[in-house]
Amino acid sequence: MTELTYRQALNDTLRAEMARDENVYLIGEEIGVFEGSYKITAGLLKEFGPRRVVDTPIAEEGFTGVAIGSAMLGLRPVVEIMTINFSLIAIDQIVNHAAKIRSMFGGEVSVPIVIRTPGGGGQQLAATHSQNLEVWYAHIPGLKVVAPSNPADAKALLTAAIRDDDPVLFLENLGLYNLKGEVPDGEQVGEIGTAAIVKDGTDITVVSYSRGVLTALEVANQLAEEGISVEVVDLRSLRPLDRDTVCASVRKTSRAVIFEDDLLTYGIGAEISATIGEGAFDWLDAPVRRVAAAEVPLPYSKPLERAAMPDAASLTKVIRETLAASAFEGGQGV
Amino acid sequence: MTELTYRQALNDTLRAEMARDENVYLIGEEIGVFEGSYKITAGLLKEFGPRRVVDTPIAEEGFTGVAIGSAMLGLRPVVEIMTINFSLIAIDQIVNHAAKIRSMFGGEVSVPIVIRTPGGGGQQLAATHSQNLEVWYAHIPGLKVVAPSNPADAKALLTAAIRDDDPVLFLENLGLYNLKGEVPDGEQVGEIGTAAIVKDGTDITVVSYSRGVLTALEVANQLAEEGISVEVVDLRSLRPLDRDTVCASVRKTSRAVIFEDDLLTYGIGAEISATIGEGAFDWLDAPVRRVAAAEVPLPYSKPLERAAMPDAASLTKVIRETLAASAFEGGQGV
Amino acid sequence: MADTRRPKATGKTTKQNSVSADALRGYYTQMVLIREFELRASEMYARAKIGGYCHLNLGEEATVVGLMAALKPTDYVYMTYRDHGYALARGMEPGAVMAELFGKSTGVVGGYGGSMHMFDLERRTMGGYGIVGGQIPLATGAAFAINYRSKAGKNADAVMCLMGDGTTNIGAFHESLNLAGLWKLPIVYVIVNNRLGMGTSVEHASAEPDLYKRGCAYRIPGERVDGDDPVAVRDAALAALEKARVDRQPMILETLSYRLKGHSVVDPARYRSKEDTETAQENDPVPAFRNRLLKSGVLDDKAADAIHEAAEKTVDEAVKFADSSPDPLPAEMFDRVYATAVANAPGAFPGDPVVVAS
Amino acid sequence: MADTRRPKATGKTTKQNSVSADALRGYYTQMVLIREFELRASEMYARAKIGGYCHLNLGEEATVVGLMAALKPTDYVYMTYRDHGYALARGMEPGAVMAELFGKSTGVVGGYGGSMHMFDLERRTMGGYGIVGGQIPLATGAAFAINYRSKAGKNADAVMCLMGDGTTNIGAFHESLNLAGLWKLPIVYVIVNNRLGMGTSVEHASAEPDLYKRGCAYRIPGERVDGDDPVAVRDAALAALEKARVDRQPMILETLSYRLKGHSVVDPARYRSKEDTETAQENDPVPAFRNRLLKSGVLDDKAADAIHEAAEKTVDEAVKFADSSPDPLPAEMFDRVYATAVANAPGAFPGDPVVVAS
Ligand SMILES: Cc1ncc(C[n+]2csc(CCOP(=O)(O)OP(=O)(O)O)c2C)c(N)n1
Ligand SMILES: Cc1ncc(C[n+]2csc(CCOP(=O)(O)OP(=O)(O)O)c2C)c(N)n1
Ligand SMILES: [Mg+2]
Ligand SMILES: [Mg+2]
Repeated sequence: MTELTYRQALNDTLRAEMARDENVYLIGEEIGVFEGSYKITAGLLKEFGPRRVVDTPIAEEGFTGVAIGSAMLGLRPVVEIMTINFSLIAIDQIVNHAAKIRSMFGGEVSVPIVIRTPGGGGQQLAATHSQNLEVWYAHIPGLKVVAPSNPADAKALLTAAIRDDDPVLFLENLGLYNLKGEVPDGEQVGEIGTAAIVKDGTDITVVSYSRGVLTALEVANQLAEEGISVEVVDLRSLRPLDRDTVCASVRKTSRAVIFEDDLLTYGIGAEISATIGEGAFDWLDAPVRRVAAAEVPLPYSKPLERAAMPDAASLTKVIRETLAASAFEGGQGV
Repeated sequence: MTELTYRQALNDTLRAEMARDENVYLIGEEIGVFEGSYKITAGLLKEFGPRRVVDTPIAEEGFTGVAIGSAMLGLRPVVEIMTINFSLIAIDQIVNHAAKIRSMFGGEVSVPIVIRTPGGGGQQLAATHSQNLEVWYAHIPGLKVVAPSNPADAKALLTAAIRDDDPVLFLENLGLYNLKGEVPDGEQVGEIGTAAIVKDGTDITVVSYSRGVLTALEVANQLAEEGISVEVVDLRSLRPLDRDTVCASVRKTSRAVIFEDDLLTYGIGAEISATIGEGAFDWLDAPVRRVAAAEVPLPYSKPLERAAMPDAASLTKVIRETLAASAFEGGQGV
Repeated sequence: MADTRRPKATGKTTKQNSVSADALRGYYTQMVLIREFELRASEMYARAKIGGYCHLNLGEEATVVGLMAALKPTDYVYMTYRDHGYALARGMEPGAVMAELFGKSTGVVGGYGGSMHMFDLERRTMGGYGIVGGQIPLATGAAFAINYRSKAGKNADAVMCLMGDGTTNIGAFHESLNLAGLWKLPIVYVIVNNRLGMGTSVEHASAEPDLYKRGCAYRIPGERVDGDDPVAVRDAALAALEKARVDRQPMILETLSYRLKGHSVVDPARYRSKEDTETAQENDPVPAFRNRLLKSGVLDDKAADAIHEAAEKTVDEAVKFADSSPDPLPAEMFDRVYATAVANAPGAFPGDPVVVAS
Repeated sequence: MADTRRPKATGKTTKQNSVSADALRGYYTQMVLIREFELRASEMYARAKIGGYCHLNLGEEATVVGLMAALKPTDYVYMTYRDHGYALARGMEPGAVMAELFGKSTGVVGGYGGSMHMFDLERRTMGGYGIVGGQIPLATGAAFAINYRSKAGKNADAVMCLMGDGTTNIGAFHESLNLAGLWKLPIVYVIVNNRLGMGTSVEHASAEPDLYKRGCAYRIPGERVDGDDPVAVRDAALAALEKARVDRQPMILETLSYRLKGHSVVDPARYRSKEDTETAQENDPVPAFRNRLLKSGVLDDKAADAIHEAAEKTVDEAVKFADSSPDPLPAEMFDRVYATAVANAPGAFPGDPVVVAS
């Protein structure tokens, strides 16, 4: 075990995988000479040279498509899209091509590509630079979408993603890069498609992913001091979605709140709530509530940004309300 | 009242709005000389000339952005994107620009644009040409998204969309264009943001939108013969979403099934189910079930396409199962 | 305006003498096969054996055959949705191509792709693509992979990326060609200019309608060749491929031909002027090449007719094969979504429960 | 390689004699204001008064002032995220621009946009855009609207679309310029070539690094001008705008300057060579223009210092105004999402119930 930042865990993993497999290469804007907008690729150009660390022009559709095409010939590109907001320019290549090529061409070819990109708001980057669009990708069969919340998972899931023969969207978050955590040494290959119980509890389940898990754990620990036992489920993988782990937890606690940075309506939380509503219906003692972002293009002003984004206070409030809601009120409203 | 096809209702409405307001113009691929891939714009080039009916090169991002820019100066473009699958190329302009310009620029300018586009599968067009991506757009604040299921709504909502000062995504469906229905004569301005009860019922609520409503009504009418009373809610508007109408119906019937062409996980139905789970929790006698598409890139082969898409049979089956599920089984599973 | 009325070819590379009579007969044989195949596909569509969109190479046979003749079997080719002819010329079985149109399990991609998505990894025929321009970044990526792995040289691999005239106006064209120019990738971008994108003329779509010149923005040289002459096309493609292979210089090759029919089988092409339709028919490359071979003595009428009959027979058999082949099985539908097995992968059919309570 | 080392200007349109001493002083005054404003913005960022991304026009003052001087107040301009200087030169109040950086309700867009999103409808300054290339289709659309509504002529409106050198490689550039060329729209695309896109040089990003030539693919003429000379920039822009206005001929204008500092205020630009940084400093347009005006007698030292002091004072006041302005109110956050009121519009804050039972 070594304590590492999320950033360092990613950097180490990229280095290790590049050293292991000559077919692994990095491609994206400003990842080489500039060492990455968020320095995830720092030092790698010097170490591996410009053949393996490819700086591109500003052409997300072009270079993402190039990576996909090269993957069809057996290379294993790890693409950095500077933020998820810019992935919209490449989305035709990701969704209409990477995700479909294997099925559409009868399973003859695969597309072993990883697309790393940070999402989320909270840095005062305003409406076009603060989005959570992972639910779009999570909607698409043929893609795999992971969203690790801590350095150890970042390492294990990035390793798994690079070795996976399918296109994987690997969601990061600016607010996680400096997060420190214990990371097991040596090779770690995570399992895509599985959620984790990151804190056991008995009174209520909080489901989250990526940066949201931090807040969920913070709130859970705080409420523990009051004797409220919160179980925290970290989805880790948004596609495939580990419904069983979510439902098993709720069957145990009978109450659930979903916490996400994403916009509320049609967000990740909607699917989680629907899943619980179907898979744990008979166990539920209160409506499943969602704590998510206000539905506005995120404003630049700090007080507005804060008001629009979910936080520990709003999660705590909703947990309390959900615990207070008595089951089977019989028509008296929620 | 006149009986019209959905196609003719759209064509008539475009003509009427162009005649009414010189600022309204049409732009898109093959809408003029070719008269539209699906002939929605037939005759309009001849009638209004190339200034008002603008044929474009294959450049979805470019011409959609041009339309948005022209709307910032007060024109009222109606864009045709040939199918929703091609909107991925324009999505940065739609989501990062049209949807955000008003808020981000402090409310000083608006973007009165309509984007018409058909979605959905069922025509053996294979994986890249058969998608339901409306949930992506419905997720985005700043956009309005409507999805009329019949000729009368098509007329009323297209009129409203063109007169609305905000960007509206107007979802059509190849499977609806030949649908006939009574359409009120004269000017009809629909209300965006409201759902409709298209069939009253007492035993169970089926929620759907766009083409799915047809199947829902067909099934409801068939089950009526057996004495099963199905209420059908047509969402009509995906953003804003009329949660009250949905929940009011379920509070009446106590059971709900959602029927959609979309892929199941993270689809439109997820939000509807989550909404019902929160807004009608105490009234629900059975889990809310979703009937949606299988999660594969849609294959070309007809038998496979049929197997992957929801239909009257699968909806009927799930309605029966939901009616059979007894409430409050207390831990015995669904 | 484009200068397509002036002498068609820009290149100086045509060395038609070097072609053997056998090769010429071979080209003609392929052209006739494609013609027969496409006519039958149209008929089968009308008889509802084929569904979806169906775009034909009618009028482009010389281009198709000339281009494919220039490729080594080890070269990679990326196609558009108008791909039947290329699939045949690259050696896919006519029966398997027809079966794909019929959506059968014996089709080249098992009935999953249909008309627009012919693919054969072994033949390095990397797929037909239905999103206009979507293939261009992918093909550029294949060239990137070649460059990543191997050195330039006479025997190096190269990529050919096909696209239509209308496709040069989309952003992916620009981004891809810029990358190829910047990184010196071994790729030839072929613009199959049939003068129309659906109903839109080149002059209505491209501000620079001389499409072979559009590489100027990336320092990519371009040539234009008469797409009705399979030998000229082959020679121009060979020259361009050589530049790509040996110098890692990406190239543009524009072929000029006519679309004989509508955009797809369901398009009556009413927007086309009578004059335009006539010009297209006058330039039909199949009878033209036949006459040329007859005149030069490479073929006589009997041999030509035999080629025609053989093609008909091949197509008959392809239809029979397709018709008698089984449909793919819904139960296997989820099998090819992922290459690497993954926990909790979806496998539910419509109406199945989402969560099975334990 | 780009030929940026050769004589910088391609045009023959510079007629610097025609500029009055007053105008020259005015340009200098604006340049100094921008310089002072940007230095202060950098300082305020370090003091956490400003958040998010913050891109400065340091080194581009001559370009900014020259370009804006060429516009009529009725012309439209679309900007990038590097937009403070343009906002000031277009007449936005320095206090309101600084207040926007501070995220205050008195900012030009009420604190909703921040550094990257200056906007003023009245001044036809149509916004700074943070998505690289996102402004190009929009600006082209503004030109489309002008063309839709009014005739060409000396007094017709025109559009100026700003972009960086790195931006010419994105698909939106290609699609937009093709449309403008095809439809003959009144627009000037200005490529502000500061030699870098973040850390990437023009030669590493563009296969045709002589960016003014990239209009060749759309038959759009281009000129290159010394971006360190505000008068040359103004004259070249005037000439290009005239072509756009009168002939509806879209134009490219490339200005050459240097980025004095990092990409944004947080970028130490360690990737830059010492030589490169020195070249940038040697070419600093502000002292250069000052010296020129001193030499030609348009300014004396006292007058120049007075301009400097006035700018400092203006910026002091801007900061004071921004600092003392109120924050926008969360309660009003939903008000500007839609222009036309709509049923069931979202208005919930995080943690509010989604459905209120009746
Ligand atoms: C991105 C995208 N936009 C639009 C379409 C619809 N479409 C299919 S083919 C076509 C015309 C293409 O013309 P061209 O490139 O000349 O090729 P051709 O069909 O003539 O071979 C269009 C507009 C599409 N498939 N993809
Ligand atoms: C689509 C997109 N990709 C990437 C970025 C990140 N980014 C912001 S500015 C920039 C460099 C732009 O360079 P240039 O066009 O030369 O303008 P400059 O910053 O030099 O003014 C990049 C890559 C972005 N904002 N949008
Ligand atoms: Mg064509
Ligand atoms: Mg630059």
